Amino acid sequence: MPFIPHTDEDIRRMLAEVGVDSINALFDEVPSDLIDPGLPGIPEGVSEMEIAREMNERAAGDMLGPCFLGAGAYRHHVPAAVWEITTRGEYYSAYTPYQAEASQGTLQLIYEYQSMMSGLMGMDASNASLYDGGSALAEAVLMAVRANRKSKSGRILVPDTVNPMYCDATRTIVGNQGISLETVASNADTGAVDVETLKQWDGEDIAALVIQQPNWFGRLEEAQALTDWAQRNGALVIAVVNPTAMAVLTPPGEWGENGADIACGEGQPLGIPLSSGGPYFGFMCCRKAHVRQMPGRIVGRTVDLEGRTGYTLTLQAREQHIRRNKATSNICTNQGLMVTAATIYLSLLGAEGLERVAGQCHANTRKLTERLADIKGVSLRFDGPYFHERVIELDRPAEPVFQQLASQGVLAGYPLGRHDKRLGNALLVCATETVTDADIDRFVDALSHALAKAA
Amino acid sequence: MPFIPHTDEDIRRMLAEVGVDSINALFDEVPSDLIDPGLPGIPEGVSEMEIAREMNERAAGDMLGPCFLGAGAYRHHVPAAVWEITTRGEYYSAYTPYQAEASQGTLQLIYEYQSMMSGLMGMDASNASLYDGGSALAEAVLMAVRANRKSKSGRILVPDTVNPMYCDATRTIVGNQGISLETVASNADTGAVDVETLKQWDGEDIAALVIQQPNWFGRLEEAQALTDWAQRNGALVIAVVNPTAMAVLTPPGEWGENGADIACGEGQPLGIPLSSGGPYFGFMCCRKAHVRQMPGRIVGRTVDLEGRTGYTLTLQAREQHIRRNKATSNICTNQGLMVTAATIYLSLLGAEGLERVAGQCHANTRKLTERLADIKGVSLRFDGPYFHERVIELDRPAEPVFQQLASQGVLAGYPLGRHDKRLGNALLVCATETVTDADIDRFVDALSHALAKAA
Amino acid sequence: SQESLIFDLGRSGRYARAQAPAEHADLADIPAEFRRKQRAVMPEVSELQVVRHYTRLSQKNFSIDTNFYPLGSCTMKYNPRACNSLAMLPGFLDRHPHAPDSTGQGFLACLYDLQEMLAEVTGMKTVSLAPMAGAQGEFAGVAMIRAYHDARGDDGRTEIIVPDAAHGTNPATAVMCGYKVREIPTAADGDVDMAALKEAVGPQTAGIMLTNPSTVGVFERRIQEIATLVHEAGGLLYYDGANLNAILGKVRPGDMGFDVIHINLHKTFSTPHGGGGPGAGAIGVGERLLPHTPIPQVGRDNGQYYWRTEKDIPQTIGRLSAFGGNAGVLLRAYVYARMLGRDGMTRVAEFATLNANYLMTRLKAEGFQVWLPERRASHEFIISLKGEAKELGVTAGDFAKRLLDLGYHAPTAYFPLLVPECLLIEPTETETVDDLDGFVQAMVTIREEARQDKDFVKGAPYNMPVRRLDEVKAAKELDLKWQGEAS
Amino acid sequence: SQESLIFDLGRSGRYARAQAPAEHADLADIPAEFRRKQRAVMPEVSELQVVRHYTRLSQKNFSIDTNFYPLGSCTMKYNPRACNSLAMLPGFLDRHPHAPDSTGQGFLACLYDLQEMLAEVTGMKTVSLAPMAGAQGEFAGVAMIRAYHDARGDDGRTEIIVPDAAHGTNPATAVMCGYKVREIPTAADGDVDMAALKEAVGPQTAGIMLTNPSTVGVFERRIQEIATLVHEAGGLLYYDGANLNAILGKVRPGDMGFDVIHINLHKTFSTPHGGGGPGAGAIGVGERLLPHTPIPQVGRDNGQYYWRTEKDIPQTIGRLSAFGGNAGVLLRAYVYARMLGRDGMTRVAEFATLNANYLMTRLKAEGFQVWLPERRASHEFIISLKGEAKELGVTAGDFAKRLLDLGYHAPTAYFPLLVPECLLIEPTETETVDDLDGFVQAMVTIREEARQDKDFVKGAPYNMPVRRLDEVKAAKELDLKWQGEAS
Repeated sequence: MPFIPHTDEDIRRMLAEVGVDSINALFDEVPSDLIDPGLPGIPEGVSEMEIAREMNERAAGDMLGPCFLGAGAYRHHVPAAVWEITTRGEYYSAYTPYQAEASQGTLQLIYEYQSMMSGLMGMDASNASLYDGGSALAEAVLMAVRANRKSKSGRILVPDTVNPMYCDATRTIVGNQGISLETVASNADTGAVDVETLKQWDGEDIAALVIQQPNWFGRLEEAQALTDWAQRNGALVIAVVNPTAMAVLTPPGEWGENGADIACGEGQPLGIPLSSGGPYFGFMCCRKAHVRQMPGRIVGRTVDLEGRTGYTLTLQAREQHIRRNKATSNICTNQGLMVTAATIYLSLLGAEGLERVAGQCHANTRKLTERLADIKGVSLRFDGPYFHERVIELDRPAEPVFQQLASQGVLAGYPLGRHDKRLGNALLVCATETVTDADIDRFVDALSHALAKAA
Repeated sequence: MPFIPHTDEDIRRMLAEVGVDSINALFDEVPSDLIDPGLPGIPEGVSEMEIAREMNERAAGDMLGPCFLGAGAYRHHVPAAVWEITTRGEYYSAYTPYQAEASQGTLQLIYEYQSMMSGLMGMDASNASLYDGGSALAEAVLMAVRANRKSKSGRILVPDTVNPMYCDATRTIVGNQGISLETVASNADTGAVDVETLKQWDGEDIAALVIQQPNWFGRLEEAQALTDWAQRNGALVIAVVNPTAMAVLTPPGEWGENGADIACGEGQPLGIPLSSGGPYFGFMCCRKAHVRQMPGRIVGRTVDLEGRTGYTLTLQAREQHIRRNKATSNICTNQGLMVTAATIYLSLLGAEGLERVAGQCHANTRKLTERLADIKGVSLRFDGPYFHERVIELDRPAEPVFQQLASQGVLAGYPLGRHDKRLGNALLVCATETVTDADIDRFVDALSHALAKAA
Repeated sequence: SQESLIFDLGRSGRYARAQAPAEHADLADIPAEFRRKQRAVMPEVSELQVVRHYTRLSQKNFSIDTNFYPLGSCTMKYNPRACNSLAMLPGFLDRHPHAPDSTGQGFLACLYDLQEMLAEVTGMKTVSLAPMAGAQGEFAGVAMIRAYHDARGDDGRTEIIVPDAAHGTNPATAVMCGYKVREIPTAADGDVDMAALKEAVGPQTAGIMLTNPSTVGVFERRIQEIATLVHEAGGLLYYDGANLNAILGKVRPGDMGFDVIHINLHKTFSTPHGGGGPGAGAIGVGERLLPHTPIPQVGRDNGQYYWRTEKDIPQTIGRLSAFGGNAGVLLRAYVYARMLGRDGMTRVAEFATLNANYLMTRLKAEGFQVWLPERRASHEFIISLKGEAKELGVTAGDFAKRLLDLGYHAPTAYFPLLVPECLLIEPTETETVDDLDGFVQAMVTIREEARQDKDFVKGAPYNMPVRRLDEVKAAKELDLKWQGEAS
Repeated sequence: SQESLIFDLGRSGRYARAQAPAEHADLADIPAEFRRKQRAVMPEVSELQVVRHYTRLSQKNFSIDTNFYPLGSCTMKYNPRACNSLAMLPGFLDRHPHAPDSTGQGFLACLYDLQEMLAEVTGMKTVSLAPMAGAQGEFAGVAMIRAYHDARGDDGRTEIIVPDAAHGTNPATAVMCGYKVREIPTAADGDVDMAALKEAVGPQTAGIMLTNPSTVGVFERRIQEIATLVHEAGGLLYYDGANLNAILGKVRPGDMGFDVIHINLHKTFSTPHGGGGPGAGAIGVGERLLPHTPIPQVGRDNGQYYWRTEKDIPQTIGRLSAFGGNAGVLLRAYVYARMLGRDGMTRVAEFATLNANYLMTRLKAEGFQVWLPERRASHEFIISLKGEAKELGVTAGDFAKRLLDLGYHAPTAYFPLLVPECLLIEPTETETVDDLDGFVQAMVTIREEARQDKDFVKGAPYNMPVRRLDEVKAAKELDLKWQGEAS
């Protein structure tokens, strides 16, 4: 009986106390035609040793070489201290900190996390996390609709430069609440939104404009002008940003005259391993005025009976366990352990370290794309400033080239044709600080060879 | 400045307080011709990310297939809980528990370890570890010479069935103290010591007899009779045992009429990874009468000022930091963290679990050697009972076969010819509980192929 | 002792230098207008300071690894450490989510096998691992119910029926899916009030959300009758898997008649709660809802594993996140499920139930008022301290706080809402009978302390890092981030 | 709160079932006379019980990761976590020590590179990583000195000279190598008493064991003179590397004239102390002793790494353990050395020295009596509380215990033996100036407390898991193992 401590003697004693003859008797309220279905499709249990062997074999089979894939998840160096501490039992096996006195470790950590994220985003407040970047955008849209009391339309403007997976998730989540996502077409030459394009919505009732920075193509949007346009038109601004980038780029809190209203995004770059797609965490920050519309856990600092500083979950009246069908969201469990890791990561790096990481990522991507552009059959796709990710255009469809290079151990970027047929020849490439010159050489060689043959 | 927290401002403030202009001024007592040698042979520092990449590459290059090597170090399943807890900072980064009040965690753990090892060995007392099995035998020899007050000879009988590396280490360590190790030849057919052989020392002044169980060849010695012979002749008995085996074999405390005097050995099988040879730990237990002659740390249970139970290092008067040149040993730091792991390992397994592990190891080795013996060109070398390790004899020198199979990813046992030319064709093989039937098939196939060619 | 904020430990210019590139890269190609003007407010500390600070903070937490944690409805059982270490093998950790399926067969195989096992143990047709928490699983389930009716053009169904004892996520989820919530009462015997249910069910019923065993800790005996009633009215049944641990392998929601189920893998499959996540809310799908299964889902074809997308499930409700769900959590659940195996799963339910019934019996014998004393406890049960509140002046909340002092995490207090002064107690199968006895003794001790001096109990806790906190101040004078003040 | 013994948590028949084979193997081929009759006394507990027990116990320890730990002579600096995780990569962990060199080139390359770096930074000709702790390194060093004299037939050398302030291991080691110990005093200025040394040195001198900086925390200024003196008399110089952190990269023992040196990698190279090991006591060997280098040692030939054995070093003193030393510790040291690099090593010495001198200056300014106030501190220094003992009645030991209450691990007390009521304080380079200031404040606070109420200080500690322990009882009524009593 793995993980069950009961000895035969324990069982006898317990059954006697309860006054039944067998454990099965405890299930006598279950209709008899339902009980004990048998589970032929489930294999016999194995020991830890056996499953360890299997998992080691499976994991070893999955190993791979250099990674030039980004597109929403980034391979960064994760300091060893991050996960050695995060997986301490006291963080790993604790529940949501409802009993504040017995959870000051987690609570103070979240308060520190909120402070760091607010600082990084230049915003007033942060929550304690959402599931991931995609669902964070969905929550931000719902929040914007609640918070923008002047708007009744439920109309959200979403440029086509926003991560398409985020848009998909948002559509799934907000689709049944009378909200419409309207696409703003970007400039095909620059891969960014022209403020001019927005003029067609001048004077209309728009709840919010979404701005992703850097955008899906790695391009920098004119966030200042876009923000000003939106706020002048009564729309809130939802910023979707890469947190690493915020070490060097203008943070949402400083966009336009007043700053963005909500900032959200994917927290994975902050110390979370790629891990085949999760768990990551979504972050969300907002202006003070909107705090009570923010979904998810929020921790506040207060004092105890003796006047000592302490931390507690606060504004719980927004949440589902109190407010039920009037809650700001149905979110309950969020991504606590990921926040623990991110908090430790940010503490290690600080603003200075994060700047260096961001800078190195950008420099590596610049170096990479300059090298790639020298290959016959490769060009750079969009003009204008970018950050740490960039689109290259091949002389043939990108998807087969991507698959071919993957079989040679090189993850050659993201084939953008998956979401837009017009970009069928394009690859979104990224070289983080983990990429070496030798990695770049390998990519350049592999791509050169692949393109040397006739398309 | 990795790991150094000083900011420029900190440095200025500190230098001002000390009253010097520069850090170099703090070295003004060092003769000027010695200072700042420059270190051209040492490379520039690298970041954690860079060294992580290198270590991952180096470790990956070392990976290997099934292991039929034992010969003093055994691949057992190590439960994940063992090292996840052992590497907690509070164990990992603590010092030797001199300040008892601030070290109750480590001290209680050692007391529990002592209890477990005493129980496993059937002995009265245990110390808190020595370096490894080899140096533990050396310390046991020194201890026996001290403890056997009737003997003045410093003569120790060591059968040739004792691990030869242990004998080498012991010779190095005790060689300058007037102690002689005299070899007892084993029976060439059985690979074990005949009690008859010892008769040649009847009536002589012998300080101690060493008995390894199971012995270097995996064979079981007649420990009962050997012990009785030794003690009747005024010699102490030093048992060298595999702790896993003690779950199923008669423990030293029950050998002969009175039990062995000292039990020692290699603790690695108890939750310590193979790790290319270390760190492991040596264990040592003894009878109550000899406790004050035992080297190394010992923890005792006592009470505090308020009568509460507490734990502390005790009998420190034996040790070098108190007794200096009269100490029982120069040992200071031992293998604390390994003891932590072993204590957790033994707690998880308990007597029942350890019995199952030992049983499975033995059954696997039996299965393996029966399969191997069916191969043309392979025979079993020694008659008589064995435990979990066994000698096979090839029709040709074993060393080249071992190297050849290793290049195919199979560690085919230990070539005994390295220590005894007469065993040039012999391999000492072992199959622990981690070995699967598929692993055995692979070994059998590889060996069959290797021997199919003419020698 | 008080632990400074990490910010207060810092000094300008300090950071963990081993952790970042040695040099600043040139960013001149990014025009100044896009560049950050002022450094973000961040900690400025050394690596040792970080390690020490967060190690010390961790010690201020109760956790399964340090304390008995009988938090009702949360299934705080042992999280095997192997699940953690095996899910964090480099081959899994370093894999990019956009890497091709061909390079991740080991990873995908684990997920596929997990899907199969979960489908089998819940009696459902298929499983999607996409939802990232129980609440997202709930959302997916109700969204699928809506997609089902929509696909049939059955657009008059506007209501979701929810028992009054349900978890708060249930009504919140129904609203997120555009439904009105119709609450029905719990009968005196703990089961759903059938008369009220019959009255509530009708052509406007999209579905019903049930937890079984319910949040009052008993098995809903007329579940088959309920299923028939709802199905006949054209509605569907949603199973909230929060309490699945109570019946794992003993009874299957699919056999009860449920059309969709979410499974909190961080409860029943023992992945860590992590101080508030990440969870995983896998969805089990019955025949009716198969076309609407959320994506992605792992498929298998000719021995090759691959991600199924909208191409394979054109009527899917869609994607719930940017990638494929909380993969690392799913790997942990897979390892756990494999170690349990067929018999192990059934034993989870059996021993969780044994522990709960034993603890309930013992508390009852000590004079505590058990809610629904005539019923079997499932894996959890309720006691009401209404009597103690009235006679001694100490509330369920006071007991909860004093338990912390005695080394026990408090049970869930004041939920479900319909039981006054209640504690919802879930011991789980991984605790020993001795620890259960210790908990009983602690409850008796506190009652005795209250008899001697109720203010003493009301002042608890005393031995925690802080005493009771001023929550009103926390909510009124919002202090949500460090503002640069000295410590 | 008190933590039960693991044995007292057990019940007959319980164990962590996921951790052992499901079945009992048949052992009938082993005759009964060899088989154990009765099960060993062992804990009988579940996996959760084990995890909880040892997690809770761990919290009762002070450690570098939780507290400032200025333990003189022990160099309790930050142990980078990467050193741990990278040394525990599966490729290293699963490698059998008897596996052929050809399959372990990555592992051997790390050791080889470490040998090279250590030789360079100490100024020695070669390095052997075989010794498993400082004391074994010492043993190896003195054994090599003996082998050197023996090889030359110079058998009248019977004495090893050791300063009175030396670590206890020094005289103990000399005796293990069959030498008599000749103690020489420390002069008032903290250096070796040269007159006494000159008198002690002679044809009977096998060698001298020195720590430099010495255990009184100052650099031995006449080291070159000492080396010449001893060498001219035919003796050799042994360098005890306990204090190497103070001079790493700034001054090299080889340049001072030492013939052999041990390096406590668990001090200077920041491998963990582990609550008492494992350490590693690498040996640096000068020209004279090269033929006697202990085995095994890693060699390199044509780009291939291999273990050098007695075949390669026929006059070796031999092997010190069954295998090749504490490999995992060596990997940690290698990672650390690489992260430091050339400049980083030098900075270790510089900032360890800066911290010690700053702390010494601050304590002196607060009125504490610094031993050798006219000297520079090395990486550590001594204060004597003789004045406080006399005037206030509180001893160095009392200060040490009260420091625990205030969150500081006590410095080394009553060592070296020649300084009355002393504390030997080593802050290390990884602590911040703020933490040093905090320590000064704590010392001032304790002295003030003693002025108010000396018995209060003498009763410390109060906030630890236990108060002062009865060590006499511990030694007299030996209780060294659990005997089956109830808890």
